[in-house]
Amino acid sequence: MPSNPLNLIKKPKGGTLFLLFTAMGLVLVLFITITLLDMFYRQTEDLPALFSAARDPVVLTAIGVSIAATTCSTLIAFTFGVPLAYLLARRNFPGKSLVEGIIDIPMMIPHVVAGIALYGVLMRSGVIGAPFDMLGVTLVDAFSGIVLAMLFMSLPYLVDTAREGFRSVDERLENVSRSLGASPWQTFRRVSFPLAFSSIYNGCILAWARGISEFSAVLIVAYFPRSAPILIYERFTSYGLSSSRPIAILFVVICLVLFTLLRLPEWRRKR
Amino acid sequence: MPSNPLNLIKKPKGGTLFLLFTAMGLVLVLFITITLLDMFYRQTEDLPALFSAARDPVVLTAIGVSIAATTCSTLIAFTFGVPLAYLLARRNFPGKSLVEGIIDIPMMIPHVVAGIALYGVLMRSGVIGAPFDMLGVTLVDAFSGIVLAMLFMSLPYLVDTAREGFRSVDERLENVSRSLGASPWQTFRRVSFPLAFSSIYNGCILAWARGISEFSAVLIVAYFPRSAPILIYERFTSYGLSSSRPIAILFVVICLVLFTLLRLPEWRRKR
Amino acid sequence: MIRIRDLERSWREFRIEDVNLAIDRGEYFVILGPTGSGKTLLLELIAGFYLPDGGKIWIDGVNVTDLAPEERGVGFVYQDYALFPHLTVRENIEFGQRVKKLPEEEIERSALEMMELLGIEDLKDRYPDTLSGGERQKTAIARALILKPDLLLMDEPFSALDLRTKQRMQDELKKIHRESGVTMVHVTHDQTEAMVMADRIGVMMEGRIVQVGGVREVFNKPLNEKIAEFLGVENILEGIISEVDDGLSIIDIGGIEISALTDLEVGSRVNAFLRPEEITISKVSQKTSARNNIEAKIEKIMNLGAVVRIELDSGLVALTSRRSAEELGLDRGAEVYASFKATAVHVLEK
Amino acid sequence: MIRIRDLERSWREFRIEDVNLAIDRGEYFVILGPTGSGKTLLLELIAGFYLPDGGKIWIDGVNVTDLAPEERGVGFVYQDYALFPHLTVRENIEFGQRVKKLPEEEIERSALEMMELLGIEDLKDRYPDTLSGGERQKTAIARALILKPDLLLMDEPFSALDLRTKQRMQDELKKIHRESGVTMVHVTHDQTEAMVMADRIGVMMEGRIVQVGGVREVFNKPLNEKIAEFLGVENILEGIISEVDDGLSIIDIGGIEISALTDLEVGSRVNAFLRPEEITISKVSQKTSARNNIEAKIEKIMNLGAVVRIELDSGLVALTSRRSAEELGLDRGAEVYASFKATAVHVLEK
Repeated sequence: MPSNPLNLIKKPKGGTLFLLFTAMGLVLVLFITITLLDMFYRQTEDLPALFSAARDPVVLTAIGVSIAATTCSTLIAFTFGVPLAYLLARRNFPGKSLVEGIIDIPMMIPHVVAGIALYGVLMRSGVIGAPFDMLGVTLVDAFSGIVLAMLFMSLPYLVDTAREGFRSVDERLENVSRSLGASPWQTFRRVSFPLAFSSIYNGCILAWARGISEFSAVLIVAYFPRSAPILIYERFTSYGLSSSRPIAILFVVICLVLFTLLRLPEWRRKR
Repeated sequence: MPSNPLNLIKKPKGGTLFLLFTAMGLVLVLFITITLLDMFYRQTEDLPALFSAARDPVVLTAIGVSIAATTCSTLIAFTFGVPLAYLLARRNFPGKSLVEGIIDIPMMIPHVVAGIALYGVLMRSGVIGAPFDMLGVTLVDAFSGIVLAMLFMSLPYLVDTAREGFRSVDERLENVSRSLGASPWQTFRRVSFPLAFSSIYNGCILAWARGISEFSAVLIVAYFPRSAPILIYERFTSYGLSSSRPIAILFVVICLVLFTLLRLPEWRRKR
Repeated sequence: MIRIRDLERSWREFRIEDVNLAIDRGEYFVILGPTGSGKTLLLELIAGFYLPDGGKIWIDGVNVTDLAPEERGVGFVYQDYALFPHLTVRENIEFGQRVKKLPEEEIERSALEMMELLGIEDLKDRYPDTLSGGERQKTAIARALILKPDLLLMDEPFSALDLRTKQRMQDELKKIHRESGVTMVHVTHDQTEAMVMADRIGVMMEGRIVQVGGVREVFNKPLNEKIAEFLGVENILEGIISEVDDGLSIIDIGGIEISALTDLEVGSRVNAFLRPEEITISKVSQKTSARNNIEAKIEKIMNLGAVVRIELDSGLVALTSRRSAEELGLDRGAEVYASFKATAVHVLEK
Repeated sequence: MIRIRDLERSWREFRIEDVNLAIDRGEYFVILGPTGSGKTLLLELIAGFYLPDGGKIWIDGVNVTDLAPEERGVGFVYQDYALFPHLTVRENIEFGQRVKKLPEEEIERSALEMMELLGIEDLKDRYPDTLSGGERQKTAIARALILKPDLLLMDEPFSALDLRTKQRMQDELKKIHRESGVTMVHVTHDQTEAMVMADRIGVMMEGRIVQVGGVREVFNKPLNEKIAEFLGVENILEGIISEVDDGLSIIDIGGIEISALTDLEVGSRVNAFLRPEEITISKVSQKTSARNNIEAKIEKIMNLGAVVRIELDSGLVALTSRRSAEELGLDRGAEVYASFKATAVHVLEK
C-alpha cells in the first residue's frame, strides 16, 4: 500500500512526484502565511499600540472614509453596471467586443497610471472636473474624488461578474416569460435579475473589496480626506513600521470581518 | 420592423428597455474612455516632453527595473506555482480548502497592508530578511524586494488560473496514459502539462501584468531601485502632473505592447 | 389557424428557408425532422422569439410577423421545459396571470384548478429542481395552458423523459388535446413519436418543409429518397418499369421482377421504397399476383432484442420478430423467401 | 485470466462491494448493468486507476491489487475514447511505445502496421477532434492493442456511435477478438449489445455482480425479479404450482393456468417470467400440451415503429411486428389468443 500520507483518494503510486510537488507548493504557502502571521505576531508584543489605534479618532475616521467611499462607488457601479452587463450578455451590436475591452482596461493598466489619468480629468481644469467646479464641487482631494477613483478601479469586477451571471441565465427562460405575456421590463425584473442576482451580488462584493483596498489611484487623486490606506502609508513614511502596523492590522481585520458578513447571505443560500 | 439600431440580432421589440440600458451603460464606458483618451490627448499638446522622457535614462532604467522584476517574479511563481496548482487540481487532502484560501489572501487584503506585512518580514531584522542579511543580501529597498513584493501580489492569479487549467484536463486522459505504461512524471510531462499549457501561460500573463502594475507594496518595501510606478509618483509629488504624465504614457504604452506580444502566440493558436 | 408564407431566417448554424405551411384549428400537427434541420428555430419564429429575415406569419388571420411574443398569445413548451428555477410549481403556473395583473383571487383559483386537472396539486410548493421529468413537463404545460392560448408550441416535449413516463405522458397529452381543443404544434426527430401523436405530419429537412400529410401518407409514401431514408425505409431499389397491367406494374430491379402499384409508363426509371418490416421471411413460396416473392439467401442476421434484422443477398433488409426467426430456424446462409405485398412498395419516378 | 475476490470500493456516489468474478483467457466477457451500478468503477479498479478499499485482484495469476496502472499491462478504452487531443492519430497510437522508449524505427513500423490493420492509415496526421466516432474508436483500440496487452477493458465502447457505425464496429471488434485472442472485458448497459457481443455475461446491479453465465442462460433464466425486470422480461407473473406431470407443471396465475417446465413441487409459490416477444398473438386457439394459450382482450396497442406493443386485459404484454398486427387487424378491444411455449416460461421459487 502507498505510504504517501497525502494519498487519501487512494490513487496507486505516483507518490514521489506528488511529494516533490507538495514540497514546492509549500514554499509559496509558507511565504504568504509567514508574511501575514508575522505581522500579527509582532503586534502582540505591543498590544497597547493596537488598542490606542482602535480609539484614535483619526484612525477611525480614515477607516470610516474608506468604507463609506467604497460603498458609494459600489452603489454607483451597481446602478450603471448591471444594465450594461445585461446588455453585454444579451445583445450583439457592432463594437461590442470593443466595449468589453474598454470596461476591462482599468484591470490591465498600472494603478499609478490610472491615478495620473484620473487626476488629469478630475482636476479643476479637467474634462470632468471643470463642469463640477462651476457647480462649486471639487473632485480632487475630496470624498467624491476617492469614490470616483475607486469606481474606476473596481468597475470591471462588477460588470464582468454580472455579465457572466446574466449569460448563465438560460435565454429560453426569457423567451418563455415573453410568451407568457411579460414585457421585456417585467421579464428583466421577474426572471433575469433574480436569476442572475447571486452573480451580481458577488460582483458587488468584489467591487467593494477592490475599492477598499485601492491605494495608488486614491493617493494621487485624493490624498485628503485621508482614507485608511493613505493614513497607513503616511504613518509609515513619517514614523515607521511600528506606528503604521497597528492601523494596518485594524484595517485588515475590519475589512475581512465586513467581507465575511457580506458573504454570509450567499453561504446561507447555498445550504 | 423595430427601429432600434442596436437590434441587430432581430429580437422583436423590447427596444425601450434596451435603449435605457444602453444609455446607462454608456455613462460607464464614457467615464473610462474619456479618462484615458484625455491623458493621451493632453500630452499631444506637449510632445517634446514625451520624446525627452523616452530618451531619459532615469525613466528608461525605471521601466527596465519594472519589466525585469515582474519577469523574475513570474518565473518564480511559475516554478513553484504550477506544481501547487496541479496538486490542488488533482489531489484531495485535509486542509486543501485552507491552502486554497491562503493562496487567495493577497487578492483580498488591501495592498498597503500587504506592503506593511511584507516590509515586516523582509526587513533586516525580519523573519525572511534576517537569514538573507547574514548572507549579505538586503531585501528591503533592493531589486529582490521588488520581485518578492510583486510575487506576493501576483501569485494567486497564476495559481488559480493554472489550477483551473489542470482541472479542465480530463482525468481519464491521465488514466489512459498510465495504462499505456507512462509513469506519473511522464504523464504529467506528456499529457497534463501540455493540455493545461494554454491556461498556465494565461496565468503567467496575468501574474506578469499584475506584477508590473503593482505600486503600493513596492512603494513600502522597495522605493529603490525606482521602478516605473514609483518614478511616476515621485515626479508627480515633486513636479506635478505635466512632469509625470509623459512617463505614465510611455509606461502604459510599453506595458500594453508587451502584453499584446505575450498574448500573440495564444491568439495564433486559436485560429 | 397558422399560415406561414415564404419564411426565411438564419441563426447561428441553422437556416430555414422557403417555409410555407398551413395548420388547421384544433389540429395536432407534428413537425418531424432530423437534428439540425431547423425545427426549433421554426417554432421560435412562430412564437416570435426571433423575427424572420423574410416571409410572413398569420395566426388566426392576424399578421403577427412583427409582433412581440407577449402580443401573440402563443404557449410554448421547451424541450427541457424551461421552468423558472427560482419559482415554485405554483408560482411558475401563476406567472402569466401575475404579469397580466389579474385579481389575486382569480389567479389562485385558476392555478389550483389547472394543477388539479393535471394532478400536480401536491407539488405546488416544490421547486423545479426537485421534480421528475414528467412532473416538470406537466408544470410547463400547465403554465402555458392556464392562459388559454389558441396555440401551443412544443419542442421535443418527450425527449427528456424515460420510456415509461413518456408513454404515459403521450396519452395524457392526447387527452388534453382532445378536451381543450387547443391547436398543438409539436416538434420531434423521433418517427415513432410522430406516428403515435400526430394528426398530420410536416417533414422538415435542411431548413425546409419537404412533405406534409397524414401519418400513413407520409410514412408509406415519402416524396423522395432522402425523406424515405430519414423515415427508416431501408430498402430503396432502383429499377425500370417493364410491364404495366391495369395499374399493377412489374418493375425490373437488376434482374429481379417485383410488382407494385403505380401509374407510371413502361420504361420509366424509378425508385421503389419498401419498409423492412413489410417483408415477411418464410421457408415456402407465397407467390400470388398481388404478392411479391423473392428467393434469397440470408447474408447476415443481427439480433436487436425483440426484433431481428435480416440482410439478404439480394440487398433487401427485413425486420422480423426474434421469435418467428427462431421458430423458422433462420440462420446465416439459409435459403428463404422474402415476400411482401405489391401495395407495400411505394414507387417514385427518378 | 482475471480473478477478483471480495472487491470493495466507494467512490463519490458509486459503491461496489462483494465482487467475485473469474474471467477466462481469450473470453469476450460483457459486464451488463444499469447506469450507476458501478460498472465503470469496477473496470477502473481492474485497470488500477483506483485502489480497492478491500479485496484482491489477480491478472494472469499475479496479484496486481497494489500495482500501479503502468505495471499491469492492461489496455483501456473509455466510453468516449479519451484520445489525447493534442496528439495526432499516429502520435496517439505511438504514445505507449514512446514512453517505453522503444527504438524509433520499431515504433514507426508497428504503428503503421496497426493503422493498416484497422484501416485508419489515411487518418494518421489528423487530430482527434476532426475524427468521426468510429474513427476515434478505432484509434483508441489501436492505441491500446499496439502494446499487445493480454487484457483489453472497454467502457461502453459503442455508446458514442450512431447506429450504422455501431453495427459495423461490433463486427470489427468481434473480428479483432477472434484474430488477436486478447481477453476482452466490455461494460455496457445495453441488453442488445450484450447479446450481440458476449461469450459470457456478468450482470451487475447496485455494485454487485448478481449473475454470471452464457448469453442464453442469463437472458432466459434471470436469477431474480430485479434482474428479470432489468433484462426486459416484462411479464412477471405470480402464482402457485397446482399440478406436476413429468417435469411439465401447471401454474395457477390468479385463475389462469399456464404450463411451464420446472422441478418444483406442487404448492410452491413462484414467479414466472416471460419475455414479451415470446408471446404470439393470433385469432385462433393454438393450444397443445406444450403450448400455452390464453384468451384475452386487447387493452392497448402502442405503435413503436417496426414493432407493436400490445397490452392484454390479463396483464400480459406482448411485442409483435407491426406488419402482422396489421394483417391480423388487431385493434383495441379485439378478442385474441396469446400463445407461448411452455419452455419460454422461466419459473423461479419466491
